[in-house]
Amino acid sequence: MSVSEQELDQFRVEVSAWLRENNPGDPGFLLPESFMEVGTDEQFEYLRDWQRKVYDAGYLGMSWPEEYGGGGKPQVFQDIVSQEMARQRVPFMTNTIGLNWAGPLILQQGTEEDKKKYIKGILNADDIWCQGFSEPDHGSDLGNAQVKAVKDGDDYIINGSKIWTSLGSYAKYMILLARTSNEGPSKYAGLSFFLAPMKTEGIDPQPIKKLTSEYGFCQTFFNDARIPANSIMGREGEGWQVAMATLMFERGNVGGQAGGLSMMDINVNDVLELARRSKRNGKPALEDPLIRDQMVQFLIEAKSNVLMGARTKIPALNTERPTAIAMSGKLRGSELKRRFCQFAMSLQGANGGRFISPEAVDGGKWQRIYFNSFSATIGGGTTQVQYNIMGERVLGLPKS
Amino acid sequence: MSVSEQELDQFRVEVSAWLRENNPGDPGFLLPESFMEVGTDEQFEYLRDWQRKVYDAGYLGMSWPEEYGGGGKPQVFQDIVSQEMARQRVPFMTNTIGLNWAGPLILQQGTEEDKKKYIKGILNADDIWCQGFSEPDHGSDLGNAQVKAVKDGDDYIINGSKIWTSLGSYAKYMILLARTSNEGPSKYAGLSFFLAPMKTEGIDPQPIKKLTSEYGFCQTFFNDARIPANSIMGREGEGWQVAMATLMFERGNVGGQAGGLSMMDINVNDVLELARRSKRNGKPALEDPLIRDQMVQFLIEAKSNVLMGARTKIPALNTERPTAIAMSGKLRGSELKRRFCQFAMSLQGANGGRFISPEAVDGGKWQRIYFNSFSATIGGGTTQVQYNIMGERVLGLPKS
Amino acid sequence: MNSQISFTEEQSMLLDTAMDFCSKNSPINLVRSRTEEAQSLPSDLWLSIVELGWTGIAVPESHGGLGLSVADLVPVVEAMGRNLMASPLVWSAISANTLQLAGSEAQKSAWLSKIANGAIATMALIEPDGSWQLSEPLCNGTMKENTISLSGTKCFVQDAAFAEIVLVSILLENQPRLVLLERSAIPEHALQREVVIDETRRCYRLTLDGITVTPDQVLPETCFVEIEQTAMLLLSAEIAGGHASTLNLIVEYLKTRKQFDQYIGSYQALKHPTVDVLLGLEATRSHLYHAATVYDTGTPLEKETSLRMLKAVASEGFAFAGDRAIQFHGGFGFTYECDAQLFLRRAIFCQHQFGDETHQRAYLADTLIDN
Amino acid sequence: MNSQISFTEEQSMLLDTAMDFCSKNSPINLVRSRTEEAQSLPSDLWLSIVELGWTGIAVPESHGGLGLSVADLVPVVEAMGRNLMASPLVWSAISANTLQLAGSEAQKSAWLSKIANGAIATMALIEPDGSWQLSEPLCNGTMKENTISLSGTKCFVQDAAFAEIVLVSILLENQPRLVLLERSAIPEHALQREVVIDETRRCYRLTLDGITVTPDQVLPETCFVEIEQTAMLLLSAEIAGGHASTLNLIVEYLKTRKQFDQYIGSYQALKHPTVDVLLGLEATRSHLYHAATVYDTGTPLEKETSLRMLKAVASEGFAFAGDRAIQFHGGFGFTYECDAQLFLRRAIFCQHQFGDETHQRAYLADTLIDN
Repeated sequence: MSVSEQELDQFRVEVSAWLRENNPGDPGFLLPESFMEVGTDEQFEYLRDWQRKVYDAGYLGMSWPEEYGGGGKPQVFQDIVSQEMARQRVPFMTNTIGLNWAGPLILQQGTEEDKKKYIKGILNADDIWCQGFSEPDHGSDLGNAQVKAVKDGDDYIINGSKIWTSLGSYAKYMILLARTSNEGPSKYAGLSFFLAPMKTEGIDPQPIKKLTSEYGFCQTFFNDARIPANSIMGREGEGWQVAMATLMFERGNVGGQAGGLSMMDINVNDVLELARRSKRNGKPALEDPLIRDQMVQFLIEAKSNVLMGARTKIPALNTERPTAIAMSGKLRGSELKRRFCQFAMSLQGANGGRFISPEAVDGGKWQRIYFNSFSATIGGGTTQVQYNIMGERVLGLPKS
Repeated sequence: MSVSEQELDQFRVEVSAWLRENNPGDPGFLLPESFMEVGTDEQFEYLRDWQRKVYDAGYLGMSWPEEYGGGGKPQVFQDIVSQEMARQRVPFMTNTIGLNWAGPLILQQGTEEDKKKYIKGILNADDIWCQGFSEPDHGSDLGNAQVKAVKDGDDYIINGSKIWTSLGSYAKYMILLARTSNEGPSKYAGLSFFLAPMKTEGIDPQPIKKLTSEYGFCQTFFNDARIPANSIMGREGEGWQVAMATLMFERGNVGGQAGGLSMMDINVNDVLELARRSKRNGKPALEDPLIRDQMVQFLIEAKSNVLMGARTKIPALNTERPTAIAMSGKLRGSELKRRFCQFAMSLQGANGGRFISPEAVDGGKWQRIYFNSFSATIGGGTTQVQYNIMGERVLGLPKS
Repeated sequence: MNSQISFTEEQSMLLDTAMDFCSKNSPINLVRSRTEEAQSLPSDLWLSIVELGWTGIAVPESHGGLGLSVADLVPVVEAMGRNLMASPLVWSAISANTLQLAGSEAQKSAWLSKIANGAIATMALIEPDGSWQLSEPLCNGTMKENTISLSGTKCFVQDAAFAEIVLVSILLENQPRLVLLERSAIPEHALQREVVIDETRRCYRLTLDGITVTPDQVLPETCFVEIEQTAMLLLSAEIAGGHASTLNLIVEYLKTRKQFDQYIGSYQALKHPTVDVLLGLEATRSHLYHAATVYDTGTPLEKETSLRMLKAVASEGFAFAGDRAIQFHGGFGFTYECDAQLFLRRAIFCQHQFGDETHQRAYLADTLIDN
Repeated sequence: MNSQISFTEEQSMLLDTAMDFCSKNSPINLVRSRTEEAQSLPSDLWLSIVELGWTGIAVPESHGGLGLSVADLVPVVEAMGRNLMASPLVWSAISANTLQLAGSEAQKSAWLSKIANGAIATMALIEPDGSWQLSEPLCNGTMKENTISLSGTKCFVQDAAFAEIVLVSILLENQPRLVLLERSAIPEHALQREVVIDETRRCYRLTLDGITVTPDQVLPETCFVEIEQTAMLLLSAEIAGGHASTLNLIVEYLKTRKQFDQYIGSYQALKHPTVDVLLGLEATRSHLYHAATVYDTGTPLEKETSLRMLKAVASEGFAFAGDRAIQFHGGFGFTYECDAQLFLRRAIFCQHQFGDETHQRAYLADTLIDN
């Protein structure tokens, strides 16, 4: 289906106006920056309502099939919505796991029944999804997952625990990677993948208090929890392949997500904006040459990251180590963020010592983002592990 | 022998005056900063003459016994001389290995004959000494020395090679650590220590060109070189102990050195002095707040090092990790120097790109010191190895 | 340049006593539970501190104190910092010192012996703009018929709800001055608890509007330089202690936690930065005891230089240590349960009080380069 | 903000050709032996370069060139940088570009086609104070009866002894101007070889005292901004190439050298900083080809910003890479025989020409923050 430029321009105008009018505005409390940080009921309700409103207006899942609740339109419309949402900085779509990972997976690999059962609830936020991949003792080593699933009649009995389950307490379903066998040719062959109903006896998501003193993750315990055998996705022993397909969606390597903003993008321009309105010792912070220099260093570094992205699109300029830029993305982005948050606090003088409260600069957002920034320098392979991977896989250096 | 304060004050006045009058002044070429960097005959001759002059005036080896050529005076006199030499920044005493390591060792452990034979030549710079400890393939691992010494009648026959032999081409003697046996309870037990005459057939010091493009070290090759059996120090198999005693002198852990300045001390105050007379883009460098801040960072870091030294003298403030400060000294000092040299070059604008020549700032001294600074971040255990040692021996972390 | 460190037998004994007392009375589980209480420290523990004589260390003997210097509190505050013990001690001591230097005889007589005996005193210096320029308050005092009406807002007033007096900096007839507010003069609604990143601390916002004082409550002198210096010294002592414990926390985890079948401390990527944490600590403690030495014996320039260097080194080092402590604890470090966050929060708070490293270095540039 | 990178098929082919040519004609042993020669490059190799058309890339077709942009030289200069090939190409190109932008028709006609055909041209911009302010020369020109007498000293004039023309910046009637000096106008004693840290380069000091020119040798216009921008771009291309080879040198050593029975590349203390060297390279090359794109298509602000960012990132990254290359080669790195020093020397030279990172960032602050 081809769409005219004119039609798109008009659509953008329309979306933009709708967002301006329907932006739910300041809730009077500090909102989370992403679904991983939703820590209170009031935050959750606010965000769920907002997602539903966006869906009801027809601005979410626009490219998903109409028969399951999607919009059946070309992807480009959804992209325009996402861009406008980012531009206007409206709150994000909180059912992130459903919209971006579980949903596309079900559409790709699920049965007709699955699609009818799950898709609409993902879009209208009736059914919140969470993810059960990581485990307490081997966070980065997914293939080594130890949560057990034992077939028993029409059920699987699940035992063990998963960690870092965002929205665990609100979720209706979990995408769960569990071990159905300890035999087989490799540890990967013993894994299976489930769409597990969370409201099941023996499934107990326990909120984890984060270093920010907020909640936003759970450790989910499974004690002889019985989930229906037909909640399996793919066949027994194929869990690793399904999980890898999920990660392809998670990492944005393939399309198919429902779209919409999935987190608040905090970047160096926000820091610059903060710097512009900051005073140190009563004087505009940006009059201080040292602060100017640090600000410029961050702007350069952010620009480097953008330009590296642009260069990856030109194969002739990536002949030697074609994966270097892509593989270092998390490392570069997460460390930059951690450091620019430290800088943002340093702009605040004595107020750098505040925390989430009305008196704090921007409500304490910067202190909180700094603390939360460790989730990216630690989660999904720590920065130190990323350095190893870069050294070994990209530069070919010997293993540590 | 007690000395009155008055006598010492008078002595200081006298030395100070003598140095002012006899300071050999600018030779018209860039002098080395230490004996490790003596790279040309003219540098060597100039420095040898200067040492002789100082000795002849009675200002070197003042505390060494008179019967061997020393001054027979209390140590305090020599200390005053060394202080005044540093203060007036006169050139250093070039026979460093002899004056500070071999000399004290001979006085401590040598025979009467040894003392008569070697001491005076060390003091008047007639006999230059060098050191043969390190070997090309195991720089840091002294105990693993592989140069062979095989007893043959009244001689030992030496084979192998030593590296980083400073003044190797000018030296008359080498303190040599060599392997006389591959058996015994440990690798250390097979080592012996020699005062080897360098002007021996089969001993061939080959100058190594440094990254500065100067000379200043040799690799010394031994090809069936016959040295007299009585040049051994201690007994066969006792070489490790003798070497350790030497290192105690080298590291300044015990007194007994002949004294006098042994290297030019380049420190942050020299950098500050350079900054004061530097202009960047036509303006005084120290008007630039970024340069000021960097300068202050170096001044603080240097002060930290001084204060750490002061604190080690107070046991009550060093109860937890009493060796931390002493063991990190080389690491801290050498890395600081490398970095402040980079900063010193950055003060020079386009002239930062010059090298040793009259047109360069301070004759190119800063570029050269930067290059030479790697000898301390690499030699005697690289910075990276020092970090390991600190982590393991001071913090008790597991081995890498 | 003066690089002296002196540390007497008495100071050494005080350090031992304080280390012992604080580790016994401030184990980490109590540190955590105390964050939930109204006061930073239980009253009985404060009484023990008073009994140990610490509240009187810097009070003159004529007013019932030990007649020592504020710098003699350094070992005590370092020990408290080590155990994340929060208490009104530091600000009571700075207040006493301020009274001693700038107060009238009547003010000294009225309060110094009380403070020595455990009355809590504190100071209201900082304002909502977060400026570190103590001698440039924006809060105002307007004199009318022998009554001074105060206006404006102070913040980060530590332990104010429990203090018997608060010394407040204001602008009075365009001059920065200090006034002594007694508890009775502060209406309840004027104090509002503030949320600060260091949960062991109790900070309050003090709204001055509507509060009046009489001229005899104005301190006859000011001593903003000394207040800042004392604050930098004692805050840095607290930092040094916190830094030391952060290092221990990291080392302990690196020695016991395994990943990929190896103790994580065997990885150079963790080991070497931990050595940097150690070197930072050694630097901070050296600056600390040098500054404490110079505090009483040095020239004004030495005092100024040593204290600003200290605060710069200490702030930077502790913030780095706290940051790495989180990172090196991995997923556990991301939880509230891990003690690393307690130290990082403390580090960030202390870093931003009385000038961070950039601020201090800018001042140092003027003294070290231009003189 | 413009973040475009465009790289055509032609540019890609040029990069391949150049990489191939330079690696064949500038193996490291020849790089070393050429440091001993009078010229930076043997004449026959220069002729080959001329035959490849590189000297004509940025010369208009009307003057016998290819009529492309100076930015099209970037792949060539990067390839040269990779192989530490020194040549008069960069300064000939900048000179041609300057003539094209600021020269009279007569000057263009006289020289552009010659340069395209291999005549060496260079520029004398820097003076003994090392300032990077190109439009503020201290060298002077005094006009008297239709003759301009020059005075003052220029330095870092690259390949001057082999150049047929030198474009010199002077102050003429208080205005910064450029004059064209032909080889015949430069007495032999006026040129003196300078010692620079990068031994592959030939730099000369040019003493202007006693040299006279006629008014028609003065370029009618000036274009100091463009000269600086072109220099930053091509210097950074050279840096990017050098940085890439430094990384390869380190990686190769880390893979083959053993210590304590392990390949040293298995130690994280070497591995992780080597990854930083890689990340620096990826940043520099990305900025490089972005700046080359913007050079011809961007707004003046985009051009200025992209080039200063490029030079800052490139300078810092290469200097770091060179420094670490020495360190990671251990004792061998300390010798002249180890190639690491060749790269470190190149890095330091390039870092200090046309503004180091601090200099660039100060300018960037003005454009990025104040606009």
